[in-house]
Amino acid sequence: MTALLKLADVSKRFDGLVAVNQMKFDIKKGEIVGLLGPNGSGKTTLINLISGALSPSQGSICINGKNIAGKRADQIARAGVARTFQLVRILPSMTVLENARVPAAFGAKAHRGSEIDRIALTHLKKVGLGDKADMMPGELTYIDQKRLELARALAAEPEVLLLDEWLAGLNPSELQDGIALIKELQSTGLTILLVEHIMEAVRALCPRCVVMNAGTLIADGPTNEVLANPDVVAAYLGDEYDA
Amino acid sequence: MLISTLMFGLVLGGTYALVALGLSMQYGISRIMNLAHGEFMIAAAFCAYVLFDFAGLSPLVTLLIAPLIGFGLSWLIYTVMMHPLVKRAANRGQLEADSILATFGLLFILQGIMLVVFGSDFTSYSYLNIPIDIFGVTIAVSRVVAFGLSLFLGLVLYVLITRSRWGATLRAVALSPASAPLVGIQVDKVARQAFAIGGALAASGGVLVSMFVTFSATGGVVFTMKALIVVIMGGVGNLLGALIAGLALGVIETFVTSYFDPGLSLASTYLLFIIVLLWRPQGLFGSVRS
Amino acid sequence: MTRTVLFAIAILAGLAILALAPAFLGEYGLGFMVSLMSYVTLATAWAMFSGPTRYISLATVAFFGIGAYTVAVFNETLPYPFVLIVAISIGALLATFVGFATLRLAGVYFVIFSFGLAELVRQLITWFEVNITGTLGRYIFLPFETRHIYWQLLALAAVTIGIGFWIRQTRLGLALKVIGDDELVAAHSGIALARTKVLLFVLSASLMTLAGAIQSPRWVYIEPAIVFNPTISFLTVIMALLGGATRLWGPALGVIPLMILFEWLSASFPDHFSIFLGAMFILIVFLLPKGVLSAVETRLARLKREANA
Amino acid sequence: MLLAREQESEPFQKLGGQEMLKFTRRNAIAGLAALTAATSFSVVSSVADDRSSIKIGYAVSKSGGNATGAGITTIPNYELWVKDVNAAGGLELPDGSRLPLEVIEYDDRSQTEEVVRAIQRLGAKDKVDFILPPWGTGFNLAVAPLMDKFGYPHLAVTAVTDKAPEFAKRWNKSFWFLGGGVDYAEALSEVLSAAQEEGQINNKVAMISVADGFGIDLVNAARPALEDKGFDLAYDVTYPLGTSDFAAIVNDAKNSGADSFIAFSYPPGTFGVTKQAQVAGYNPKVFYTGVGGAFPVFKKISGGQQEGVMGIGGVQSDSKAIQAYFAHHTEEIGNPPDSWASAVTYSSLQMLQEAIRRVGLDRDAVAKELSTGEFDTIMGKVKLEDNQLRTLWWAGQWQGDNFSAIAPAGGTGTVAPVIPKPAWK
Repeated sequence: MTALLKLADVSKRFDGLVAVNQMKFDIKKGEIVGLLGPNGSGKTTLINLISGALSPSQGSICINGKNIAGKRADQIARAGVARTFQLVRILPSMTVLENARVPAAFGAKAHRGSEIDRIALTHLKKVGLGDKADMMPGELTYIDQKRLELARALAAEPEVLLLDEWLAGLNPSELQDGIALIKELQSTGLTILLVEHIMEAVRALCPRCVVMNAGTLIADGPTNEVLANPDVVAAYLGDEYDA
Repeated sequence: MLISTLMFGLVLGGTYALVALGLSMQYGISRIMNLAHGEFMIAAAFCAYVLFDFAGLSPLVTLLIAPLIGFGLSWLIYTVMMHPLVKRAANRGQLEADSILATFGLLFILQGIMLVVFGSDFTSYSYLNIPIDIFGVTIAVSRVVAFGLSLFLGLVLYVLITRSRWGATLRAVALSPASAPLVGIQVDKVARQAFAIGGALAASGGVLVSMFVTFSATGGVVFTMKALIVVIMGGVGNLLGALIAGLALGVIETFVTSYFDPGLSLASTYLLFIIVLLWRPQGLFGSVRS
Repeated sequence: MTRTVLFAIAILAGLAILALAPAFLGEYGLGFMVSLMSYVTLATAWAMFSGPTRYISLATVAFFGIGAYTVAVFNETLPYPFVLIVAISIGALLATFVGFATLRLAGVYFVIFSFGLAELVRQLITWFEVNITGTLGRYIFLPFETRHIYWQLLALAAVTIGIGFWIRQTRLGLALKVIGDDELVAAHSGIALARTKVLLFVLSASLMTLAGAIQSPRWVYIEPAIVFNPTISFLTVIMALLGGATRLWGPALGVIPLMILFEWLSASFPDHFSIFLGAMFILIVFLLPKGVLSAVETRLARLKREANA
Repeated sequence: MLLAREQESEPFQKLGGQEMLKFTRRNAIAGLAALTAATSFSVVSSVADDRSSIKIGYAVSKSGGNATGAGITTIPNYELWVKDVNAAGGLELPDGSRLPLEVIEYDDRSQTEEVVRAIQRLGAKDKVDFILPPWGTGFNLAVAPLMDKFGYPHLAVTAVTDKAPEFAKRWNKSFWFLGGGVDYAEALSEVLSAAQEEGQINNKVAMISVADGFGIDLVNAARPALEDKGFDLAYDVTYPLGTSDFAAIVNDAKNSGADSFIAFSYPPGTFGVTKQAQVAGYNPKVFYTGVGGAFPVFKKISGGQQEGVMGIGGVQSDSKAIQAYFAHHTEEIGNPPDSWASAVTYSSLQMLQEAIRRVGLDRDAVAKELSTGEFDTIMGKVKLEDNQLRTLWWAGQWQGDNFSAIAPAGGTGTVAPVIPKPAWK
């Protein structure tokens, strides 16, 4: 099976500072992969590179064999990459339904007319916001806002979903709901790259993990093996000591 | 020819720098884009004119008084008008929009008051309009004084801001108004100080400029425009940058006038400004915030 | 459905009444209506771009002036409709350039840029006229009475509001709303920021250019200092903001009270106009930051909630 | 629409000169007016019986960019005239009765659209008896069609345009008081040419001009006029409105080797150039400035060294009437008037006043009287030619405390120019 998402030699430098250094890994269709690493190791930068919020200084990022490196965010979104944000970003002046309509209208499929509403509502229902479609997002609870953001990413009907600490900040019972929700998404065949600090969630969701430290790939393999890797442990411990 | 053009340009540029210093303080540190900046200058210019013409007071004496009034008035304006806007603003963008509109209102009010008080006449007087020979180039003493003072004020402020403890708090506020309180800085107080100092600078600029420029109650916007161009070219909040950008602008204008066509001198200013904006929005010399 | 039909009928009836205005309004009233329609066009067109994107543009007069100036240059050599086409083309060309500038500039930088642009255009036209054509100051002798200009401006205002309405129904409108809320989300949702903004800016600027072109025969004599009067940009901004720049009818509703107020001020306090204008600005910023429409809606919503409780 | 324009323009191409003044393109209406003009006396006096005032309206720039110009030349004279008339018990009508003036004024905020609307308001809503013109060439042209439409005599004073003859025909109740660029330029070239023949100056001229309608009109007229007289334009540049620094320009003019320096400038430029010339020790034998040179404040700006500076305009400084006007203006307004358009403005109002005294409030009759009558004004006896004031002074020079007229040479009240100008101290 060929890789759906393929990163080769991807680097990002800011004024001489190397934030991402020659990252290289593949994700197959339907796979769910954890992207781990201590704070400041370049995970979010990598997500920004893949989604087009930043363009890489070098390297290639391919979706289905098509290089999207350096393309604009909207082009990449239409190529089938959707994302959530580390800090929740909802569209405050639009209703929950309208929030979800946006990617349905402008995403990969660019639906028209009533189809937009149908897609939006489908995904709202999927995340459990079916009955809150007419509310303003400001009125939602934190977890519901996170759900809305997820629904918005899903409504783009992406090939790859990038989740940037989507589970962070949830209480234990919400966390279980969240994990269940992602599991369900995976079961529909969606490919997911998941940045996460909560090891419980990583173990529960991701059979495979990629670990970064200081912008460099230090481990890539089955989750259990990776987490036992001495380099990974050192990186995390170092992080703990620093904190 | 070359040397005289350069000298004329530098002296003119000194005026531009002088005009811009106050705005650089106000926008760079207090984050208030004060569109009434030019009106402050005109008010100070009228002040100098009235004192000179009716009381025989030298503008150089007014130069000691006007900045104090400018400081006090700006302090008051910040407290009454700007502070509520700063407090209300959810983000920088909103504060910018609000402060632009509010100071725009201020512009019209000040202009209206000056129209009522001083009328609409072109005003001008002669003081220190005597020639001095520098490197074989004849220049008016008044302009040389303005040039020297803008250099002096610009450098003193630059040193204060980069070297002193007080300057460090100013920079902290300019860099990150949100996190400055974490290290015990009273952002509001610092911003008010910077705004008031900006007002004082505008007033001293107005007094100096009045010695050699013809002004009228409605002419403030010209100064504001020039100041904005210089501030943005020099880098917001970067006083040294403003100084250099001001001088550069003066030299460029004069060179266009002498070697190309005076008809394009102002156009060249705007063109340069637009190019700088598009090419390096952070200014030629970077802003304190970047 | 019936509501839509009723609404359409009401709009058409309103337009018809306005179109008949010359019959029952005197010369003075009609002159007032000309200004009113001109500013409704300008403010609505301004808000079309600046409302959703929150870019405060002071380039309004650059386009308005280009429209007027184009008519001044070509009114004797080209038939009127062609003059208008030429005007729109020049306005749209400049707007494309400004539109691309918005991709690099935001906030106060854009404000100053747009103001500087209007000045630059004025300086360049002046220089061109002085050095190339050797005529500064042009005449427009088109056989238009006030009512002809009024009808044209009424049509333009209607078209402008119509376009505003239409945009809101289309994907473009949705895209703009998203851009206004969060540009990053917009981009990651697949919205092409650059194309959307430039397209909209060009549209808005073309309407402004037309407004200037249509109104210019009223002034007979045109020179750059007259048609590139920055006050027009400022008034447009304040009118749109007063009504509410994010609403379709907001700008138009902002124009009416301000026009009446200005009319009263310039008659009752000819010496103190500036002071009142300044005070208006400050009052709007402090009391109606989101515009009249929004303030009224908030008030209504609160009353409703209180009634329900 | 194009067709309509042709039809409209046809009549006044066929008709010319005096004929034009009697018949307009609205022949029928004018004919009717002419008929009623004879009987207007009785009509007006009966109207006067049940009215308590005469309404005068005007819209001028009280704020915005034009406020400065309007505030020097136009507004003070309107106020002065209204004061004078009302102090005398009001405007005198043909029957000897007097009615006080009631003034309606608007601020046009320096916007053409506003001035157009203000005239519509004055004419259609306020229905004033007479409308005084706004300030500036552009604004006068903007209101001209409306004044014509409403039938008001239009005393376009502060409008300098070479097309005045054409406009006077186009709008037959419009009167043009300040000549055109050609008049000023040719008068100046006469002065210079005379001086050159006397051997007072060389044949080189340094000329600068402000880039707006006024400056360009003048400089375009001056170039051929000067070259005609054998002058060589050693330096000829145009600077933008808003230029504040003239160091480089004056330096270049100084290096041009010209004996004559001409600035077709506006007040900020006039003042700036003068100060810079003093600093640079630039002492051309002829130093001529545009608007502002004739302002009373010029004495102060030149540091009391105005002697010999030439400029646009000028007054008959030995005239008792002018002297009295200057004193009166200074007393009532607080500062003396400028020596160019101020006296013309006041004279135009005197003409209006006298015309009303002769024919009453009928506007057509007043317009006709203005066009054909002869009037005593502070500028002496004035009679319009083809609806234009031609007996103007085109150039003046500071001689002592007065800005005296020096052109047209040999004209009434002109003095001989002093060349070379004394050097700046």
